[in-house]
Amino acid sequence: MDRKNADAMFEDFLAGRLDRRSFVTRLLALGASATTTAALLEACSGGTTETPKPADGGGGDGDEHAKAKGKGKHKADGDGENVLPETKELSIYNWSDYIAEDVVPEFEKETGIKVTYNTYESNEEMMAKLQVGAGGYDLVVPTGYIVTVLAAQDLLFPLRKKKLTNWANLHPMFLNPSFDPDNKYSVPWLWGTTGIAYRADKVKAPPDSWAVFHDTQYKNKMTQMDDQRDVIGSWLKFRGKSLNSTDKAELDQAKADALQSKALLKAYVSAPVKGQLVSGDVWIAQLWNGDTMQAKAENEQIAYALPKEGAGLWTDSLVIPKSAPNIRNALAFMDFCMRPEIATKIADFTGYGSPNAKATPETPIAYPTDEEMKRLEIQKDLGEALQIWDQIWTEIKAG
Amino acid sequence: MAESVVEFVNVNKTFGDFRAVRGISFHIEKGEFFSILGPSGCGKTTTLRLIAGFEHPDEDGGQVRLHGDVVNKKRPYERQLAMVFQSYALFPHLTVEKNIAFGLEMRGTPKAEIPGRVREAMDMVRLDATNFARRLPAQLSGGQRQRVALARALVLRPSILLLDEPLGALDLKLRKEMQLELKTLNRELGTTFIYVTHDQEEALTMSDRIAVMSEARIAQLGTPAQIYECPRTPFVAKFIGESNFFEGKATGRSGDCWRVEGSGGAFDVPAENGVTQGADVIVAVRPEWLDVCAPDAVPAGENAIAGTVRDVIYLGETLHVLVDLPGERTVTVAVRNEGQLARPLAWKKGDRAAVAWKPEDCQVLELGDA
Amino acid sequence: MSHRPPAWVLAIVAAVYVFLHAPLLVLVVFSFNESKYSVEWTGFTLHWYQRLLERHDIVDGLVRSVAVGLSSTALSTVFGTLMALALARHRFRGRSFVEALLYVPIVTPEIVVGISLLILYVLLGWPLGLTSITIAHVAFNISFVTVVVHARLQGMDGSLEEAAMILGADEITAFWRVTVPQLWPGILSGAMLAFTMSFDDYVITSFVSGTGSQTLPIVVYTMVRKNIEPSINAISTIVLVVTTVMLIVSDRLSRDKPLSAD
Amino acid sequence: MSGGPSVRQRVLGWFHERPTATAWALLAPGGLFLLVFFVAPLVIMFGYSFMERGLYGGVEAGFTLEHYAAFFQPLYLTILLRTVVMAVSTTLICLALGYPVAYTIARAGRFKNALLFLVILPFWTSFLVRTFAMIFLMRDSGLINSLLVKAGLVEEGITMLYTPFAVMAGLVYGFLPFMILPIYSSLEKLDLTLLEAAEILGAPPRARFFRVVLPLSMPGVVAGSLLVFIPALGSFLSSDLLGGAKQILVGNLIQNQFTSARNWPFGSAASFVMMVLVVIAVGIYLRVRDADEAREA
Repeated sequence: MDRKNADAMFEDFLAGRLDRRSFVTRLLALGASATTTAALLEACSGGTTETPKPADGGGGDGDEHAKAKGKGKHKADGDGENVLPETKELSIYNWSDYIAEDVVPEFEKETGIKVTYNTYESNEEMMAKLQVGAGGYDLVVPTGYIVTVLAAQDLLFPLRKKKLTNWANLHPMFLNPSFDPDNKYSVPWLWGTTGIAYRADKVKAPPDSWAVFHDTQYKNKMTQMDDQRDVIGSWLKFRGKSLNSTDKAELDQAKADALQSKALLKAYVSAPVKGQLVSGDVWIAQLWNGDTMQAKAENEQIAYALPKEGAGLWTDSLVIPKSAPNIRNALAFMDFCMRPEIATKIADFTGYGSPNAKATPETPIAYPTDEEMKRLEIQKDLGEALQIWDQIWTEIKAG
Repeated sequence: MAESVVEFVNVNKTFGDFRAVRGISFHIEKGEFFSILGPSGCGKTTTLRLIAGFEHPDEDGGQVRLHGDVVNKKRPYERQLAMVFQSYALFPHLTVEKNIAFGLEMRGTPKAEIPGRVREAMDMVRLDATNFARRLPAQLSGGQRQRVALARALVLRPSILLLDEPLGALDLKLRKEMQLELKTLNRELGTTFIYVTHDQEEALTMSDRIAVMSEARIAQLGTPAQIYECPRTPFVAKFIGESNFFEGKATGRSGDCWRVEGSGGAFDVPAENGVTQGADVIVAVRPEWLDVCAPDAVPAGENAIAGTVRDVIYLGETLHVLVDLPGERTVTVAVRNEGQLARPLAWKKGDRAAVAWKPEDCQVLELGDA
Repeated sequence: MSHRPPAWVLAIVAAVYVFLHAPLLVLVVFSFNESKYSVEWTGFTLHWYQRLLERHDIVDGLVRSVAVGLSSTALSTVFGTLMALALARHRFRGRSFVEALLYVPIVTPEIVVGISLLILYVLLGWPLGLTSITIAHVAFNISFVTVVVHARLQGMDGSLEEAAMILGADEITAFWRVTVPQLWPGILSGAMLAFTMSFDDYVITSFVSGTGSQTLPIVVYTMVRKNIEPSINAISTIVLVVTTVMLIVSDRLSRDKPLSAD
Repeated sequence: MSGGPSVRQRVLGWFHERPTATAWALLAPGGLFLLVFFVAPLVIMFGYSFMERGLYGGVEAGFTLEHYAAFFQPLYLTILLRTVVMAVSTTLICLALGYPVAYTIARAGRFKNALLFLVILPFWTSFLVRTFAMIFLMRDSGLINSLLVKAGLVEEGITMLYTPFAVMAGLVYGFLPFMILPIYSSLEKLDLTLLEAAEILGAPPRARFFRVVLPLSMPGVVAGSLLVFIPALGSFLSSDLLGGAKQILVGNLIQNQFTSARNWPFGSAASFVMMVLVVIAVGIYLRVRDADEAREA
């Protein structure tokens, strides 16, 4: 047995996926040498500040695994994969409209795995479900800083990168992100920007600044996202500040700007604004580039701008919740989506940027130029400062 | 003594703090038409429900016996009784014949026997089977429902039939008719009827014996004549028929009578009722036992109290002469109507008049019961 | 009484009926409109209904909603009927406590119900899914069923059961032979109410749903949010037609059985 | 019934002798269910409202009143006030529209059932579907506006969607049947000879209505008001979908605390402040109902 397989098993053990006895038994059964075993056990007792507790988040899945094993689906194929149970199911929880329609059927056809696919509309909605610890999801797609939050709560399962044969396809720019150093948990899924979508046929001049949301001539024809990070963030950027600012004075200024624009806004609305852009009820909307592209597919007059003051850049990532019952399949799906042709399909359908270097999507809304890239900033978790943000957001909404 | 089919021995029934029945005892004989009479809330329905088994006596609350067996805890369906409810309680979802057959089915009567028995019961209450058997209760008149309810009870050939104000919802004419029929059925079938009513006239007409209830107790038990003619308490006297009351203190005895001095005048009462010197005495006199006469023409040996005629009321068979007596009391005197057109009554409003009665016609009542 | 309400009252009434029905009617009409965005009538089509068949999330959602609706209705109807029987036919201490308990679900705002249940599930580590949704629906439906059945029981002559018992039926026989047939319309309308509320619930369900448990309202909500094509009109029309039919059927069923002989 | 009692009879007998046990046996399944899955969650939530917030959601042990104190800042009180005003106005509008309808149905003779059915029908239709219908009608390019423009009444569509008007219209649309049905049932019970009595005593129509009909239908009015007020107080979907999320209500505030703000204790505290308002409303209802029952007794 090579050290790598043992490592993997050890990782499982640490993550609470195996109890101590089956870990040791299985190690011995694999024919590990006494020294390796001793070394591992030593590492184990030394390094396990996180000795797995059955009641911990991983407890429930332990049962799941036991069940799966009990069904006799487990095959000892000798290459170390057997530490993960083999099932024929996979549950994906993704943003709505965030995958190409035929990706899942294709994956099902190729692998024989039955996929349950559910969607959500906000990170918070998804997090609430994960915090329950037993949502039953195998793959979720949090936005960058949410990965940090989930990891901090010990809700994620560490990636087994060696199972991801297409890992090399990823563009180095999206690897080792600040929100998840060394991609311990996450595989980049899509990336995009939060800018301004507009109706080229309705506006006098293409908007190039967040200041457009202060422009009285577009009163009642504009919307911003229904999301505190995006709205307050845009006004922080407008004043040349970081969209992760926790400075009270800066936030107060953002609040004043937001309140000024609120009088002109039609609504705070996120993805649903697409239909109204198409119908012309809304002319100018704070929106993601990809959703803008989806709307553009319905109406050619829709265009996209990145404000000159800067905007948000984000990466959404595939992660596996610690409570996932079908980790092996989740990894298989991750790997599947890293194939260039699949990544291309997804990027084409959603209109978002692919982190896949070998993908070749058509991009009706161009990727940001290098110059634009410099203006973009990535959202980080606010930690304790979230309270201040929430207070300010409530004040904006109550104003 | 005849066979007792129902017997109550010092039975008590309490609902929470409310004592519905207090220590009542009586027995009902086989074939008897026994009425329980009283105003609403007196405990008469509770008494019937104790017999039926819907209620059970309190722990240590005496005994209820049916055919000699103590049945305190037996459930209604273990008692082999039949009952006609005030609301009839016909099953609205079942046809007339299915309503009547219900009890037979419950008691395991052979299937083949049932149609005949149903027909027989319908005949008994004079319901036309061809016409009514398939109808639903909603399609019947009040009187017809009443007959179905009766048939449903009688079809079981019960030894005891409980009737809870069964005629209350009928109009006067129908009620009279049914009273007669019930009495006839009672005689012909030999079934014991236990009849609850608040209608004193109905009770007097139909019953062999009546238990008058008041405030959870039996105020008096007896034949209709005993109850009417010798009421034991002011309550019974007031509740059954009309009565005039005279009261005072016993002041002296002379022969068979005690002399009683009241605020409105003195009168004699029979001595046998345990009146003692100085005791408060109250007597009841039925209007028809009173006479009205000129104050100076009172027949010898009769009690008389003088007053003024307040009004004369025409009732058909009789006339009521209302006489105001001293002490702001008005008594009613019933006078036979001998024809107001041919032989009009001499009395009119404002005349001085005395009411008079024979001492033996007044009933000395027990005190302490309003 | 023959007095007609004054004309201005009738005008308000007419306006209210238009207000209640025009939106639904428009929705139905435009589910057959060819145009994808416009409110102009461009021609008749069944295209949006065909689209529904292609969308297995809608079909799955419908199946789940029916499954959750039926099971939660069955449970809450049984529980609620038993509670109503206890309240209507039995004397017991603690009645006011039970009555207060039954009030709680009726007066608690949905959002509080949904969130507090989610907290409970988090604490218990109870997996979110069709079971957790069904439990939630049973919890908020019991009270409504109890109230409806209780009202019917109160309108029902209690001496019917006594009559059955004195005719020889024991409690269980009397219950099945007399009480249930009488109570049936009440139970049915309680069940109808429960099913509709379960079938329609979005707020509470959205908090307690998990993988593979997106019911129809949740799918519809996502579609309403996106608001892009008339498929939503089509699915609304279907829901509308189904509820109308159910309503008419239950109305028929309950009207055939009079409450009492009077 | 010869021989010893059967098991069935013995069981029935056992229960019969213990009426309280019988009642509790009937109550147990539903009652326990309610306690475990309705009351317990509320109690836990109440407990949470006194705990410290967890950084990533959830709670941490501790006891504090700060979340209640926090709620009584002008910011949140404004939101609370706005919510109450909106719920009360929804209730009043529903009353103003619903009473004439209930009154007319109660006197509609043979059309009664049909009219009633037409009120109930939308009530049995999905709330979301009805909300969507409102959006469909009220959008800038929605049906109402396109008809208005076509008729030449306005040049450009009127803004209806994403205004307080839209929220109110949605709430009234959603809850109107809750108002109509209880008023109808109390009016239907009204003894019509009372009106004749009032008439013969010389009361003109207006007086007959205000002195006889209205007081006697008060239980229905109060019950209907309660049934509208409570869900209106807790509503948050309408303000999101029809109000464009511009006007935050207590319902939105609560939802926000459990999702993006990750402040569960504060969300719990806000929930219980709202519950206090609900309890007050129910208290008023019970007083009116009891007074009415006392009068009837």
